[in-house]
Amino acid sequence: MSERVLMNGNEAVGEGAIRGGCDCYFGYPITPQNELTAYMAVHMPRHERVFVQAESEVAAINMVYGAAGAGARAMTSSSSPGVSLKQEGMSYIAGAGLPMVIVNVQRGGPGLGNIDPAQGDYFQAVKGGGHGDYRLLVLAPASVQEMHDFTAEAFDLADRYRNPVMILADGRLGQMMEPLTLRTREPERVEKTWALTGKRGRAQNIVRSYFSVEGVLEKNNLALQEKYRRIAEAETRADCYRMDDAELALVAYGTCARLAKAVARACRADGLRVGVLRPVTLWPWPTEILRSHLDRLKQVLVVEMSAGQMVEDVRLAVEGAVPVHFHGRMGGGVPSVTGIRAKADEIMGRISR
Amino acid sequence: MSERVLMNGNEAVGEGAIRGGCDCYFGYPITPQNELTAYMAVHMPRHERVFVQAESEVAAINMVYGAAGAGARAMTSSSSPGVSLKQEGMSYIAGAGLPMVIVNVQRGGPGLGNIDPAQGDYFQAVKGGGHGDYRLLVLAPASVQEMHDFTAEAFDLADRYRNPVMILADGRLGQMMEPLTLRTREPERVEKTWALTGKRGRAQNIVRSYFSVEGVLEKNNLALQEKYRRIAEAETRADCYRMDDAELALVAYGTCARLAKAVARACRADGLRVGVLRPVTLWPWPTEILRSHLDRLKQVLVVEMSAGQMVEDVRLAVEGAVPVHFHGRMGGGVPSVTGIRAKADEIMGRISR
Amino acid sequence: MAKPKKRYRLAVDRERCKACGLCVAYCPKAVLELSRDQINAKGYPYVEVVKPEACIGCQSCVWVCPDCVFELYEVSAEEGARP
Amino acid sequence: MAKPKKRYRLAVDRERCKACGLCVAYCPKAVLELSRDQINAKGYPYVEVVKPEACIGCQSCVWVCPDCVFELYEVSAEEGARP
Amino acid sequence: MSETPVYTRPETLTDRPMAYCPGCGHGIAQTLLAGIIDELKIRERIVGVAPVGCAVETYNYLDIDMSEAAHGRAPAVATGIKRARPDLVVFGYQGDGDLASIGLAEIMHAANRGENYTTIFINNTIYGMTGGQMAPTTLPRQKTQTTPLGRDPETTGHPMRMCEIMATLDSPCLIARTATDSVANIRKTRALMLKAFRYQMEGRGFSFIEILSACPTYWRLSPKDSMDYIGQTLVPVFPCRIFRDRGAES
Amino acid sequence: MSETPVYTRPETLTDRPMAYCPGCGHGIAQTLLAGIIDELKIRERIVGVAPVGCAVETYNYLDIDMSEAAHGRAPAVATGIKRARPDLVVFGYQGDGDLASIGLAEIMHAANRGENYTTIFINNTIYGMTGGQMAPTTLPRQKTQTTPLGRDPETTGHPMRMCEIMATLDSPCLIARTATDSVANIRKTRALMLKAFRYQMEGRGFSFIEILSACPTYWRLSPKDSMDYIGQTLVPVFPCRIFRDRGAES
Amino acid sequence: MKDERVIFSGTGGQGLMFIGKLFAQTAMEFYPHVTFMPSYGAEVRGGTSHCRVVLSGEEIASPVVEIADSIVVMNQPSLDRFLPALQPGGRVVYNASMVQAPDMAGGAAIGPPATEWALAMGDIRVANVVMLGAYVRLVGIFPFETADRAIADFSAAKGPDAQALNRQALKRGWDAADRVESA
Amino acid sequence: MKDERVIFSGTGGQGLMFIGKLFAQTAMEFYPHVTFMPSYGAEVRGGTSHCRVVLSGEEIASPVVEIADSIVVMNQPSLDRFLPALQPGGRVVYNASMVQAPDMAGGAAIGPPATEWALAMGDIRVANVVMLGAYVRLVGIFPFETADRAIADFSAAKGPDAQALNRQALKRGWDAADRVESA
Ligand SMILES: Cc1ncc(C[n+]2csc(CCOP(=O)(O)OP(=O)(O)O)c2C)c(N)n1
Ligand SMILES: Cc1ncc(C[n+]2csc(CCOP(=O)(O)OP(=O)(O)O)c2C)c(N)n1
Ligand code: SF4
Ligand code: SF4
Ligand code: SF4
Ligand code: SF4
Ligand code: SF4
Ligand code: SF4
Ligand SMILES: [Mg+2]
Ligand SMILES: [Mg+2]
Repeated sequence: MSERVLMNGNEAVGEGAIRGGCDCYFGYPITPQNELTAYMAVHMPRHERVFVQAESEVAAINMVYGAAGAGARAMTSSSSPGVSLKQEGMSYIAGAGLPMVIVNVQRGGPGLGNIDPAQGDYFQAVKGGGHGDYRLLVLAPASVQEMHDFTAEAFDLADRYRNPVMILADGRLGQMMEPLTLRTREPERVEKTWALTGKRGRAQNIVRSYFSVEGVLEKNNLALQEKYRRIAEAETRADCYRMDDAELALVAYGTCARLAKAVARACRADGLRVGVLRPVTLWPWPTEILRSHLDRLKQVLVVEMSAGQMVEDVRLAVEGAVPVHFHGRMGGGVPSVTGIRAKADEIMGRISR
Repeated sequence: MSERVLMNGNEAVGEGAIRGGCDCYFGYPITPQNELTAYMAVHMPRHERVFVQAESEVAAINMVYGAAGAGARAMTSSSSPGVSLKQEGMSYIAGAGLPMVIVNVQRGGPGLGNIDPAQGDYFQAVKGGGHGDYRLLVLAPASVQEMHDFTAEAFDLADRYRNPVMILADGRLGQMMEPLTLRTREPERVEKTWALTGKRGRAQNIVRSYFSVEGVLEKNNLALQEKYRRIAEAETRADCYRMDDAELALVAYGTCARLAKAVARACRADGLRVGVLRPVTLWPWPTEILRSHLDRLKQVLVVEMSAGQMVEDVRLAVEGAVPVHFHGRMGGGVPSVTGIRAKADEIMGRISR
Repeated sequence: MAKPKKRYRLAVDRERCKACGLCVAYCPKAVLELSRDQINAKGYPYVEVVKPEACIGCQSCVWVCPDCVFELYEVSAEEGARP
Repeated sequence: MAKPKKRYRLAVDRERCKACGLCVAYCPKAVLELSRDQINAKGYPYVEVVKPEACIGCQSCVWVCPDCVFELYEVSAEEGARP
Repeated sequence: MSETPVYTRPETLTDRPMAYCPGCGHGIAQTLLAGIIDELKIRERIVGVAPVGCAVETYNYLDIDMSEAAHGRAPAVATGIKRARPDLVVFGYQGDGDLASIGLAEIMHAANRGENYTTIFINNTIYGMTGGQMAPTTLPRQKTQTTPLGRDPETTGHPMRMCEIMATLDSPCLIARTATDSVANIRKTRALMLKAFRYQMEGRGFSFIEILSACPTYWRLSPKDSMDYIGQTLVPVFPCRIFRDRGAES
Repeated sequence: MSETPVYTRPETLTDRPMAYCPGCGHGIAQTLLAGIIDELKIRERIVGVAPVGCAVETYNYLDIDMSEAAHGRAPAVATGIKRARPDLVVFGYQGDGDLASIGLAEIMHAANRGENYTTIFINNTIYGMTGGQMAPTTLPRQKTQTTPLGRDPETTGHPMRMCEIMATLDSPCLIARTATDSVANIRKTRALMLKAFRYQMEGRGFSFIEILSACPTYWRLSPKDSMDYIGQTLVPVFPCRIFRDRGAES
Repeated sequence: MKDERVIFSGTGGQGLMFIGKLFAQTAMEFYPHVTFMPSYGAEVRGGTSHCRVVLSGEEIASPVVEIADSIVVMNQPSLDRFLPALQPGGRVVYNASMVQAPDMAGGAAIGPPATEWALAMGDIRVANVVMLGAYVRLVGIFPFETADRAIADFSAAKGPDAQALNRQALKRGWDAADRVESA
Repeated sequence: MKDERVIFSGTGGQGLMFIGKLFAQTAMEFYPHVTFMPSYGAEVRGGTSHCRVVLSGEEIASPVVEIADSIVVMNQPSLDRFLPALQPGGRVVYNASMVQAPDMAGGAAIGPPATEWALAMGDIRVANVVMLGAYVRLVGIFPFETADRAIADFSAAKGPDAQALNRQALKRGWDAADRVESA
């Protein structure tokens, strides 16, 4: 049987990466993800893999670009301000079609903000904080176990689609400890015929996103869009908790999804039909999954640690079919179970009226 | 009467900034906006104002942050990859509530892409490419005249709201020359009691976005959201061209809006009721203005040089009331009048059926 | 008669003290000690002036203290000293 | 009899030439000139070997040419030279 | 009985207790800074730029106008302020992670442009704020959170000596390294900082004062041992001297 | 009649004509590079990193595996490649804007870590690709698009001498500046580049070859005058010499 | 199996994280669901710091303790802040050296003068372990031997002297907990 | 007032931007709406380059010339690329030194050997001005004197020799345009 240990989310990500076959980690310290960098500093060398503390987030993301281009499973992690610095690099990686994993343990913003948990980087992660038309595959874990599992799996997904995968977590998930069952599954390996290995008898390989000849860049764009369609088709995931007969859906991801579940449980105990739809992939967003519940739903309440960024994706999914409400906090504030419940009651009151 | 000159859009921005009272310009070369940096190199010193070629886009945005903090009207400009590098800085500026103007003369992406015109940075500009909950006021000029006028006005807007203002243009608008009437209006000046001037007898001023004491950052967030509400109320703008009786609305901004107008004219000539709704502010997006036409509209066609990023805002506005179509090109490709017309015809065909 | 020995008073802002002990270590006259039984609101056993009379006003404590705990005054016994 | 003078042949890839003139300037024997009336597909009046016999094979043209226009061969008149 | 003040707390220093660890060198440097601002009577026309690092909230301790800067970008922010308002006295206060790692390009270019402001560089060979990771100035074999077996120069490089690097540039007017490990050295440090501000006020351009400074917490030494460590272990790698003094030359 | 080849085009060079301006130094350097790759027989195990600059499409001319890098980040990209695949021979090819301006932190830190790869640094004192703006290496009074009255060292700084800066770091094994302004110097340049690759293959770590190189277009000089300008005007500011050679020392 | 939600709080240097983590780790043997949540406080030094441990038989939706079953407070601000979060009948372990006895309507309170005792033991840093000892006895999840073994394991790396000191501090706290002040 | 939409095209170094801009600037006196659109080509040197000028009595919706009234082409790839964009009856001015005479169904074509002439005049760089001269005459918007004044103004900064050479080149082109090949 597999091991059960008490770990915090950051360390769980680190161990998940190692078990997911991460060959190279490039990081730069920032709270609240330092335990991850520290974990990699200890454990990557023990596995004879590469750990480099880069001189900055910009350097780290470009080291990842280099290592991924050379065919390695490469990863970086940071928190909000540091992830902003990586946006040019993310766009390059997406444009060049390189697989890699990036972890954002979000903190309060904008600016230096604070180091408490937040979900204010949703737009950046999901719509694209860098320039040009590209998408990250964004996974949103909600427990230390998922921090571990999703990270390991992210490497497989990245390789499968030659696409960057982001683990979008928050300071709470990074810092909290929970018992964790360590992953034993082997990574899926794909052959990387496109990688830089020295040309060794074949035609030259080039890792590039620059296409100066008219029309060629657009072809690359169309191919990317086609890939995104495939990803959306195959990889969209959500976790539905008691949604079958729900009249009110709480839509929340990550830390907020745990809270939403507690609220749903309490509501159910009071005889109220409340369910939770938790997007597991934030991009592709589980639009169809939410839509499949629209016939029964009367209200939707989005719970976030932001000004309501995900509300847009929820509204795009329901297209006016039911009212979409929002309860959230910002700047490191985390919604409370009582706060969410109060909002839910307010909405349910409307339902019964 | 005011002067009429032949200028390209980049130079028009430069002269607009100077006439808008820009005290300090910090830039770094990148195509297709080099003429702007070059213009400032020549003309800012002539007006005894500050021109600095920064060592990078990161340095440039942080110089702007410094100068704006000291009360100056400050500006930077770049093109897509360079703007991505500025995302951390933008978030800091927004968080600290500093007024400034940033110009993005977009090019093909993602990555190094190419230097042809594109609108693939819409999400970055409008949703926030940096971390945390913040908003830029985004203006989208569609002519060399507007490149000039909007830039000048941007400084007033920035000061009025202590908020960064972005001019979101593209390579075509930057490079094309048109005759231009130079602005003669005086800039609006506001007193900056919050600026760093040495404390001079008052309590210390601090330019900051870091609030480590629990709850204080959230207060800053709430104040920002309240400001965004005020901006949305007062500054939302769109240009409606023959929308009064339109059954098909073409929704497009910047370069694409010019093309859309030509298509609308041609359609009208053929007796088809086609109008153009051109958002002038991309954030705040003119949701209500589009909604006010929903009773007559049968179809909406969004035209963009992207994979359809603005489509989301259009869909959020119409909420399923009418079908929203898309025609676009990417990677430096620019839709043609004929291509848009063909799509419009296809849609109108559906209408008549 | 020998030059009259100058006298000094150290004003200690206890609440600022973090008991780092640098002043104690650098005081040439063992004037200072960390408290053995008292702590301030932050929980530090703050510095105490245990031999005030030994102080020679050298300011070592002042200079090394990272928390600017001290002020130093020269005390002149002015009992009709200046006519 | 004096050591027989070596002979060389320069192969010129006209289409690569951009008429920068560096080879002309650095050739010690004035072997090369830019064309006065011919241009290549890119519109450059490409380099011509006007005095092939004067070439001493010094490779100066080869080294300075930024566009790798030249190849250089030593030509040996082998009419029964080696028995 | 009457009392003559020999030393009183600088007026520029606020009453707020500093949030640094016991024995931290930031406290010494900032107390000096406050005193210098008093002495030069520039409290009403100085603007400071705080780093991202343990000293981020310096504005809580110095009662002057201040700006935060993104991590490493204090030189760009200071450039922006000073170019916009050349009448102000401007300083940047940066740690070794901030200045020598992420912000290396910015400090080098501000120095190279000869921006007329003063940099106070606190070299404690560690990332304090984030919990003790390797800095570019970390010593060989020094244990940190990211070099758990000690820094290995083969894979992570040798300590970067910023004054020496700085001295390859033509523009700076004053480049010096000093330490706060003894009363004498603290006094010297103050004199150098004072000179740097004077030079700025005379329009001489960029000045750079590197201060070897204790981080007892992540050196895992007592405050006193940290002081000794500076002299015994840091100074041999980072010699304390004046690398350039244009004022003395002219 | 038979012919013996004295010089034939390097096999590593593709047939595509180079898109550089007439007389551009990039062409000379890249032809040398191709020849060296042939000579060392490493075409099948070398990976190059192209800069953002006129040489961005170097992969069109060198028939080897290559990666683009974001502007200034070639050292980070090269680090990533080499760390992932230490068996490869890796080089970064960078211009002066790329390396000394936006990418200064990356090149310094890659050098300081002693990353075992080779940097070819093309110093043409200008931003070629973007139309002739000031670079950190632009000479005082040199006119560029962003210094229309000539570079003023008072406000824009003095030319940065990268070899001299590099030489303050302990790790690099070879640091040298050379030029391509004469046949002799081109040969010397080749020899230095060759040595750099040899050192890398011997595992000696980071090597740095700075090449003073012509940009006739933005110097607004003829190709021949550009060559003369290098020797007469550039070399006095950027002396050509070997700043460090660990191989020679040992 | 009753849920236990406890907050440990004090200033940055007082070692709250250490005892919280030790408690959570030890409780893993007794509860299927455990969360430990540090307050990682301001990035700068010296703020107050607390951590929360939740033990439950069921899936724990929130590691944040909004209503606490117990609070362990090392200084006055911690008590002031967290007492309102204590549910009626809850437990308070307070450091009597720095905290005034709480005014409680019910529940149990113990106030070992942990800082003084620790100073007396020669190392102020073991005050936290005194507190832990008292709390562990009060909450009654595992016996003294389990706690003793845990502290011994956790402090082994610090050397035998430190280990002995820690065990002594734990015992001191444990012993103190028979004098519960209010119930 | 008839709209004119013209494409100038050639390789990077052939000075197409210069003549396009000169033409647009001069035409501003004659048309209320003018756009000049360079192809700023690849960031690297040496690609083909073209620019487009639109003159109109009405607001110009698009500065992009999808269907051209005239094309001025300095090299063969330019002709090959833009001939399909020429509307029936349109004008072609081609550099006969480097471009084969186009196969046209109608319209007007002139082919001055501009490169050769320019080489003969001693500076290959004025080939563009030869082309401009021919085009300006062919399109007939303004008289020779206006064109001559414009080229004189534009080239004044380059010194009197260059100015004279440019004017001479313009004249050469203008004169060539009486031999229109097809109509
Ligand atoms: C972009 C970004 N990256 C990383 C961080 C996290 N961070 C905060 S302070 C710091 C380093 C502090 O070290 P140093 O500059 O040496 O200052 P010290 O705390 O030692 O005084 C880091 C990496 C951040 N806030 N922003
Ligand atoms: C982030 C970013 N900033 C700016 C640019 C624009 N840019 C392209 S090349 C270049 C400078 C090129 O100069 P140099 O490195 O000296 O190379 P050269 O062209 O002279 O060989 C710049 C600024 C870019 N592509 N990306
Ligand atoms: S002034 Fe000198 S003698 Fe007096 S207490 Fe301070 S250090 Fe000791
Ligand atoms: S140096 Fe200052 S903080 Fe340290 S013990 Fe002495 S008075 Fe207290
Ligand atoms: S090899 Fe020497 S002599 Fe022969 S053509 Fe070339 S440069 Fe002239
Ligand atoms: S050096 Fe090369 S490109 Fe230049 S003229 Fe000679 S052959 Fe042509
Ligand atoms: S961590 Fe180090 S640098 Fe930071 S406050 Fe503590 S002692 Fe000072
Ligand atoms: S612009 Fe300069 S560096 Fe670039 S290709 Fe032309 S000559 Fe070479
Ligand atoms: Mg430090
Ligand atoms: Mg260059």
